[in-house]
Amino acid sequence: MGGGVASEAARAAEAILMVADEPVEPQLLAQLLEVSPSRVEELCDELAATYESEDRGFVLARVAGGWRFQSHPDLAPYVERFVLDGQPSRLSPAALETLAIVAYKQPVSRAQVAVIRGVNADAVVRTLCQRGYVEEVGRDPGPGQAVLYGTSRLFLERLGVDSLADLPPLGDFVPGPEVVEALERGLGADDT
Amino acid sequence: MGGGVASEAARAAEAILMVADEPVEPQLLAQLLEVSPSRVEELCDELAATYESEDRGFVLARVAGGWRFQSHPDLAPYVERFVLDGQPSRLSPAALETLAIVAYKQPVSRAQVAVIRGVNADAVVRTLCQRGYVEEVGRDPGPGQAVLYGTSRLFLERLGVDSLADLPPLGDFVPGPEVVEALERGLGADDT
Amino acid sequence: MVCGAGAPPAGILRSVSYAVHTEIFEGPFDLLLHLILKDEVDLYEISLSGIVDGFLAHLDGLVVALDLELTTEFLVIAATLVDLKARRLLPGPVDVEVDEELALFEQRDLLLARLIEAKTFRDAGNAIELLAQAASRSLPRTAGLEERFLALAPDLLAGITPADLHAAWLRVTSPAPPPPRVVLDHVAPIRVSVGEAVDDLVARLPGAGLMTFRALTEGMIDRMEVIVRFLAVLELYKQGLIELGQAVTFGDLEVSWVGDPDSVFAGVDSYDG
Repeated sequence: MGGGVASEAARAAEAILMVADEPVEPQLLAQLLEVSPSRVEELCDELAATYESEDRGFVLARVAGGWRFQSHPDLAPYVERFVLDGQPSRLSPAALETLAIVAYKQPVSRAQVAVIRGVNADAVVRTLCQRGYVEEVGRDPGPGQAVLYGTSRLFLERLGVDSLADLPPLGDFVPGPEVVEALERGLGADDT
Repeated sequence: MGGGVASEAARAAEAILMVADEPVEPQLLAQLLEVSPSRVEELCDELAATYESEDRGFVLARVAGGWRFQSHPDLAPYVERFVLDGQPSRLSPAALETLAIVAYKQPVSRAQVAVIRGVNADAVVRTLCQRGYVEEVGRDPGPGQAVLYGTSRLFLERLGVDSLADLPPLGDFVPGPEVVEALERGLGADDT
Repeated sequence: MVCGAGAPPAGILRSVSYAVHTEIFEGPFDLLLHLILKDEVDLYEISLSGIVDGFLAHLDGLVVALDLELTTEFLVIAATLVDLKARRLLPGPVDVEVDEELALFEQRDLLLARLIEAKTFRDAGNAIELLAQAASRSLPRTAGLEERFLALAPDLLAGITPADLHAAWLRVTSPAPPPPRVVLDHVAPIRVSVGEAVDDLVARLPGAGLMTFRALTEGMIDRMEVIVRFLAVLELYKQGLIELGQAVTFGDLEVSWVGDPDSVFAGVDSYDG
């Protein structure tokens, strides 16, 4: 890696790409790093070349108009084993409850799910999103603009129903007062 | 990185860790890579040292019982600009104190927390459960079968520590002699 | 927050305003720690009476929306403090009950131990926050599986029916079983309030001359009632409306009205227990 400025920008690019869930467009990187888009392309090309020459197990790839880290294609057999053996093969009861909340209360934020379930649901919602059963459907208009989630087409297909209207009806849900309050508030953070 | 086999295992570890969305336990890595858990620890330590010596913008960290990639703390200003969601809101002093009691006294019931704090702990414990830092870990075998609480894996992740053993010992926080003397004096203990 | 009619004289109002009113304390230990350790005061300037006054003053401020449990905890600690203060004000020949003395020291040691514990966990909580703050400078990678592996991932919904989903919804939204209730019907409710005790004293004391505390608590069986009556006496003393005296050490506490008969009492609201 070069010295000074280039190095700082390259390191910042690595940090951002590491935490990004989606490919990051060069324009956005350029803005965040305060360099030109063409400089971003150079930096990323250099990083990708470095990883390749060092024979790393990951690559920096140009995908869907942006840059992202991904596993090296050579190592797919290991990753496949991880997918098959290292991941849960069925929904836990807790995950199913979270999915039920999203299905029946959509659009709903993660904080609202946490209030209804009484426990944090971030990891479960993330997994459900990654598996494509749940997706972002909008933003809460209130302060904080929390992401709102709903169920996907895939969810309906896998469950074998045509539409949400085919799910068994709700019945009488009588939420506790703190749940009602949380739902009405729209919910940013809740501290006690 | 050495040659041959070591290199393949290290590369496979990098690939798997790149697609994992939570810390990966060494036992699982060992199984997937077909090496011993202690070899996994060596490999990961070596990888972490390599990234550090190369001044990368990411680190391989040992957190909550497993290994994960994360951004380098130096680059927080860039990463914060990139991440829209923002950090989870801060806990109130009451919530922090309760969290400390649960962390150091677990498994512990709400009643036990209330005795230490001198105030009812139900609302605070509920908040900590919703945040996912605290969870039910069992029931008191005695009469009443009170729910017992402990800290979660998310708690360790948020603190960036590998296990509860890595928390500073509680003894570090017992007030020093000057404070105890002040308390004694405050309660008129000196003129006995 | 003012009992009685009309504006109280400025002097009285001023005498009942305390700095501690401006802060909200999470329970009695929090308050007591604050009172004792505030401003890192010189150890040798801490006075028990100052602490007791501050504590009682804060009790005055805690008038509304206090749950029973919290109020009781405050009262018990206030009573212990007042006991300690009374003992300190009146040193002398030890012809008191040894048991009583020992019990008091035990209470004080217990209070001290709980204060140290509260301070320990408060500091541990601060350390946890510092750790979390340091850790928050790094964010984890959570991108997850690349698309090409998703097809391989087991279908988490395999075998799950709409009925299962509905059952999960009902499970999570059905009201929790009611918490076990302790039946208290056989326990006589305690209905005492410092405000009422103050009103009673204000009605009885002017013109009554010297009264003993014993006489003022005559007929009271419940310990809490006596404590509350004592708090009321202290409240009036604090406001300069009564004088307290004691002819002999550990003799009867004597109470006499010295306030302006027309002065309107200000400050105590009820904390029904």
